[in-house]
Amino acid sequence: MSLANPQERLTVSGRRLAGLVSLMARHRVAAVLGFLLIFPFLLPYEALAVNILIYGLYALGFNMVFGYMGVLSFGHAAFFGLGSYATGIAIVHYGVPWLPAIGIGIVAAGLGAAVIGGLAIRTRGIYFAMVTLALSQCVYYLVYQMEDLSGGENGLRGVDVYDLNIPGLELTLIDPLTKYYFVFAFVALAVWLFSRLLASPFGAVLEALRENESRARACGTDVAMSKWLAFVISGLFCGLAGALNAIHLTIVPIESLHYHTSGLAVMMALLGGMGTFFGPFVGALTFLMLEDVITLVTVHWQLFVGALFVFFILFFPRGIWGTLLHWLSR
Amino acid sequence: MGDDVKSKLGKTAQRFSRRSVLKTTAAGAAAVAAGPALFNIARAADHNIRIGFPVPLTGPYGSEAQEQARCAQIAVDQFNAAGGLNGRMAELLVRDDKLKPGEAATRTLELIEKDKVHYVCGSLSASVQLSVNAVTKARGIIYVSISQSDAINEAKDFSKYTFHEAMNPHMTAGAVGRYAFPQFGKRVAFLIADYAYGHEMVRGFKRAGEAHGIEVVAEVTHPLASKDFSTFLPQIMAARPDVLCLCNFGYDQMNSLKQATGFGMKQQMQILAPALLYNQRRAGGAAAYEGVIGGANYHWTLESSVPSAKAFNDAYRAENDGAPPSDYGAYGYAGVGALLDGVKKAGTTDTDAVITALEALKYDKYKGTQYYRKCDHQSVQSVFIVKSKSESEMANEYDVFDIVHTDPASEDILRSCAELGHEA
Amino acid sequence: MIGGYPIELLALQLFTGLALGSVFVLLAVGLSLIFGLLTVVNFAHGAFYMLGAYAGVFFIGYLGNFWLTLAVVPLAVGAVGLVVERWLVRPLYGRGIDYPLMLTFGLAYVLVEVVRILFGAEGMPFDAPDSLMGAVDIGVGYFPAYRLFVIAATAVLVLALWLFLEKTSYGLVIRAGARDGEIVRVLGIDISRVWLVVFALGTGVAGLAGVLSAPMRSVFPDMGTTVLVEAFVVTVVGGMGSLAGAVVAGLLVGVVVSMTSLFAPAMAEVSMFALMALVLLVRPQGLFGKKGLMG
Amino acid sequence: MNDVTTSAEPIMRAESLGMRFGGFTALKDVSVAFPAGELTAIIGPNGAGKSTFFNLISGAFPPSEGRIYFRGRDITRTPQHRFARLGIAKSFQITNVFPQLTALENVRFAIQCMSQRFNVWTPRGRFAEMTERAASLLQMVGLDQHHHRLAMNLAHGEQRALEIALALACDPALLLLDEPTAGMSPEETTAMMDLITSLAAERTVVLVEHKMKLVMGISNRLIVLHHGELLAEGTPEEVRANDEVRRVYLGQGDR
Repeated sequence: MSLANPQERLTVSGRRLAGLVSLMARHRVAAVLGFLLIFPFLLPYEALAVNILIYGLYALGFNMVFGYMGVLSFGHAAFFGLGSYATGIAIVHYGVPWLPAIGIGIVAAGLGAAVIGGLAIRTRGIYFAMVTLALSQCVYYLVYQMEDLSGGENGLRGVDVYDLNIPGLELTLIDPLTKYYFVFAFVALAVWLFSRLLASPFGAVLEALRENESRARACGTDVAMSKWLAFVISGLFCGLAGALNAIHLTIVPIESLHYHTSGLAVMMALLGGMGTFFGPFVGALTFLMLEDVITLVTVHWQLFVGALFVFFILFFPRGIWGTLLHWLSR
Repeated sequence: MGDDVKSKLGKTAQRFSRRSVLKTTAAGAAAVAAGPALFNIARAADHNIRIGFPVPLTGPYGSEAQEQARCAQIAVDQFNAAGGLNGRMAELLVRDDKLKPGEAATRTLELIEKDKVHYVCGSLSASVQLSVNAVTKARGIIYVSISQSDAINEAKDFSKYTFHEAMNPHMTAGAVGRYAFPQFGKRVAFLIADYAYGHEMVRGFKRAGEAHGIEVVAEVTHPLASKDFSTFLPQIMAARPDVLCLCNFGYDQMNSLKQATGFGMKQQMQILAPALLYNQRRAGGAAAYEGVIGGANYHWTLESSVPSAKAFNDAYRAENDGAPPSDYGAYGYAGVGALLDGVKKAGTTDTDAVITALEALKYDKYKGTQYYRKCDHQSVQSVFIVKSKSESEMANEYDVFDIVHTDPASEDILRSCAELGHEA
Repeated sequence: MIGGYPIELLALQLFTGLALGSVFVLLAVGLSLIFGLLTVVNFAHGAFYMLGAYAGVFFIGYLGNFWLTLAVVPLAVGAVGLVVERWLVRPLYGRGIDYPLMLTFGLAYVLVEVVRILFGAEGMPFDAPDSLMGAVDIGVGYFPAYRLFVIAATAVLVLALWLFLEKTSYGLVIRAGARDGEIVRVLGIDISRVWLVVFALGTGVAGLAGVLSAPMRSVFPDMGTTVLVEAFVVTVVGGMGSLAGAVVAGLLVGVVVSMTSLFAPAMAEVSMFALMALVLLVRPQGLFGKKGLMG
Repeated sequence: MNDVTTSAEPIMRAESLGMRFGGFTALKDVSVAFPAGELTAIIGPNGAGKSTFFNLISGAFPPSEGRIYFRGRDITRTPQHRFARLGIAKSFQITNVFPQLTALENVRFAIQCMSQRFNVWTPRGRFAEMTERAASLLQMVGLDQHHHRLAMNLAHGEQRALEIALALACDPALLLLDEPTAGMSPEETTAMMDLITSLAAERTVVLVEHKMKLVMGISNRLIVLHHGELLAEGTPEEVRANDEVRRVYLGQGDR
């Protein structure tokens, strides 16, 4: 291929990029997982990589409701936190092995989402955000008060899962890279499930609800039921993220239930690109990396994070990945 | 950047009088424009003795945390100036834990995995220190906590790698109670922040009160980080106590005190605050705090009687435009200082050797002799009872407390090892 | 005696609840105003409140007079509000209600951090003027003079806002604009200027709330975070955009919090959220809200 | 009312329907029956209560009074999303499609609603028959050239046609259309009327229309509403001959 002028070269490389992106879009699960597989080697330290995995998964779950269905929830911290606490409490107080404990965390988050969703789904628009916020704060105070189980303000300590006891494998989570791939295995499974879900008829229901709720109803969609189901499924993914976080940190801080954690999901999903498959991970990566780098330079990291967020809302509401997709599709 | 910026930021971190608002504002703006690089936060060098220092540089107690980091740096500088460990220099790696336990755990993991620190020292809240402790003890890293908590002494959270340089609520509340109950009366009311630390203080007071036959007339809990205490105060006033114990911390203490003053409660009762903080007092103003009696690990005026306090003050003043250090800053100095003393004594950075050295160490960094009790590694130290001065009594803007009594360093004021669940 | 407590205490507790309620009203009015007329949920409300307190510290150091400061602060904070509406919020009209909400969420971070840079992370002292120091006997017990003043100030503020919105021609334009921007535009009035004024008014009131609260609650950069939540609860319970709703809900929340503080202090904070959740589930538009506002 | 004898059993029947909004009575005591297989048009001047009546029989909200029966079954309180599976489909007065989905995706979603509502597992691609049926529906409404265009990019008339396709997706026995030609050019209107006529050959159609002239030629029956009440009912000829209708409607000049 002879490249006569720079202009042409530019278009060709643009086309190549577009080709790459469309390839990634077609094999989205493989693309995400392939990247995450080599990911810890690109970052300064593994704990950050694990955080990005976990918060990426959390934002992914949140994005089902926010990005795909178009409903803003400010209560997803409840599901992240319930996943964390249920897993942690099962391990600390009841000696449950780690795998069933993670299952318990997911179920607890799902139940929480079923209750909060069941109550909140009746309200619409901004009220939905407010009700979910209020109900999740109720969960926060409830767990806070259950000091014997949850450790209250001091948080739950002693979620000491280090040796995995998998027959034939000697793995310890003290080793940071092992921990990364341990978490990665769960995230990989979740990402695949999520993709499958989006590709299913139910995925079409989500899109239809975002696009035009009344038309979807006329077509025969049980809007309330579908929203509730999406909310619960979203809660399950966030619960898994929470459960993994408990094992990652070996503690469960009460802040995981605070509405600031809900805001984190909003910021990450928006930063990465709401309603895109890669968006949540891109958002979590950007947010946590920036925070990590900026806190090394200045104590005023909030200034930069806040300003960046404002900047994106004003000029790139599609988020990083969404904007990239938009440019390439033009 | 560098020293110039450092000192300017130092200025903003200090409290300013109303008159100096404009001046400081300009200094702050200049500091930001220059791009503040506060501490040696860069990634570590290879050969040094590395001490990770997670403190909440941002968040409500940012100024205390920055103070702690400054003081800890002084301890490191002194160690290095004295030749280090046979020429091996120490290095302080400050990280922002944002006062969040989750963030603190990540930062500690970063310090251990990435920066390969030898030791960790720091934290400013009970929940954060417990979280840091969970990470360090699993990885066999020595951790010197410099914030208050009873829980960290207990067998459940303790490990041989855990050291507690700060006082604990049992000590401070006990000391304040023993001083105040005989003087001010037996009818006692409690206003309690609803978290472990708040309830730990109550327990300390009650334990001390048993000997004096106190009668608890009101026990009112309030949610942590309340802004408005007005709804909790009438019940306390109605109980007509002689003494009101504020079992809360920081901004909760400041707000409840301000509002209790507004309700005219000081005329009816003596107010006690086990953890009376220098920075909080200066931020809250003389009027709100006037006459309040509380416990402190340090007040800079101690220099008139304690030589090590004088030395510490002078070292701090030299780097901070003549301003004296705060009580919480002193914790940072003592925590890192004692740790490095232990390293020097052990003659190696080896963890077990340093633990042994620390357990045997007697050190006097800033307030008289201290040592770590064998069973729970709690620093045994004197507790100072201070009384907040009125505006007219203050000789200068730093002169906020009177040291009215000293509870000498003794294991008697701690809970026993058996009670904490340690084997004898 | 009722529930083990003497009547005087219960009466004082009730009064305290109403007084606290009036603080809640003060906190919520600005938020409610902006929401009701612009359908913008201002997540930076707490930050503007905090700005008000810091502006108070700044101006009292400069002017040396509390009363003058009270007059200047809302203007200063309102001016910041003007800038925010014109350059940040206005581009988002028509993009859906979530966008201004998220923008102001980010903006709150920025404002808090800017204050931290300028004034330091620790708090600032701010005392009530000497004339309002001390407690006054109100029959059932002693009550801080300053809080009584805040109740009066809140009443005056609410009355002034009501008169402005209901009795002036500009208020009429604002109310018409809230119902149907098109009508106002047809009448030849620049609707964007109306919205600008309302946003500045709402943030100015938030600033006033901040400086009025400063002598009771401490002045520090994070002081607005819990306030935001309290203001939300009051606004949502009362019905977004209803002045009467904000007043009734503020007092109601104050009494509920006060009574739980007495009978179940550990629940004092959660009671507020439980009340809000309950109201929303039974009457989603709030006590005084117009149905279908959020469609 | 009059004894209207019809050749077929009514597929839908409304019994003394009434609707009040606060103090305002939008509809009062309307009883009508829609014979199966016929094209019925509901006409009336502005404010006659046509839209309210349409919304009631399509389940948008429940009536204040009266009952609605479909194939003999009481559906007065049935939630709207069930209507599609009962065999009742509707189109909206204002164009109402899924703007960011392609035409094909629009229709495929509507088809999917009939069978795979809560399937969260099977990839959509496996349902080839759905895609085929969607394609044939698009062809039926004249959109076979536009499968992969986003609905928002279609012309107004095409969007209305797409909406008809959405309504047809559930293979309805009863098709309710609310002013399907609103805002259309004369050519588009003619095409739409042809389409409606062909649809009416296979199913019952109820049509709300403002322009009486349009429906005179194609409908079997007319229902005339006025001030929220039933004014007249019958074949186009009968209605045309009705004095009252002439007075309130035609008298104003046929627009």
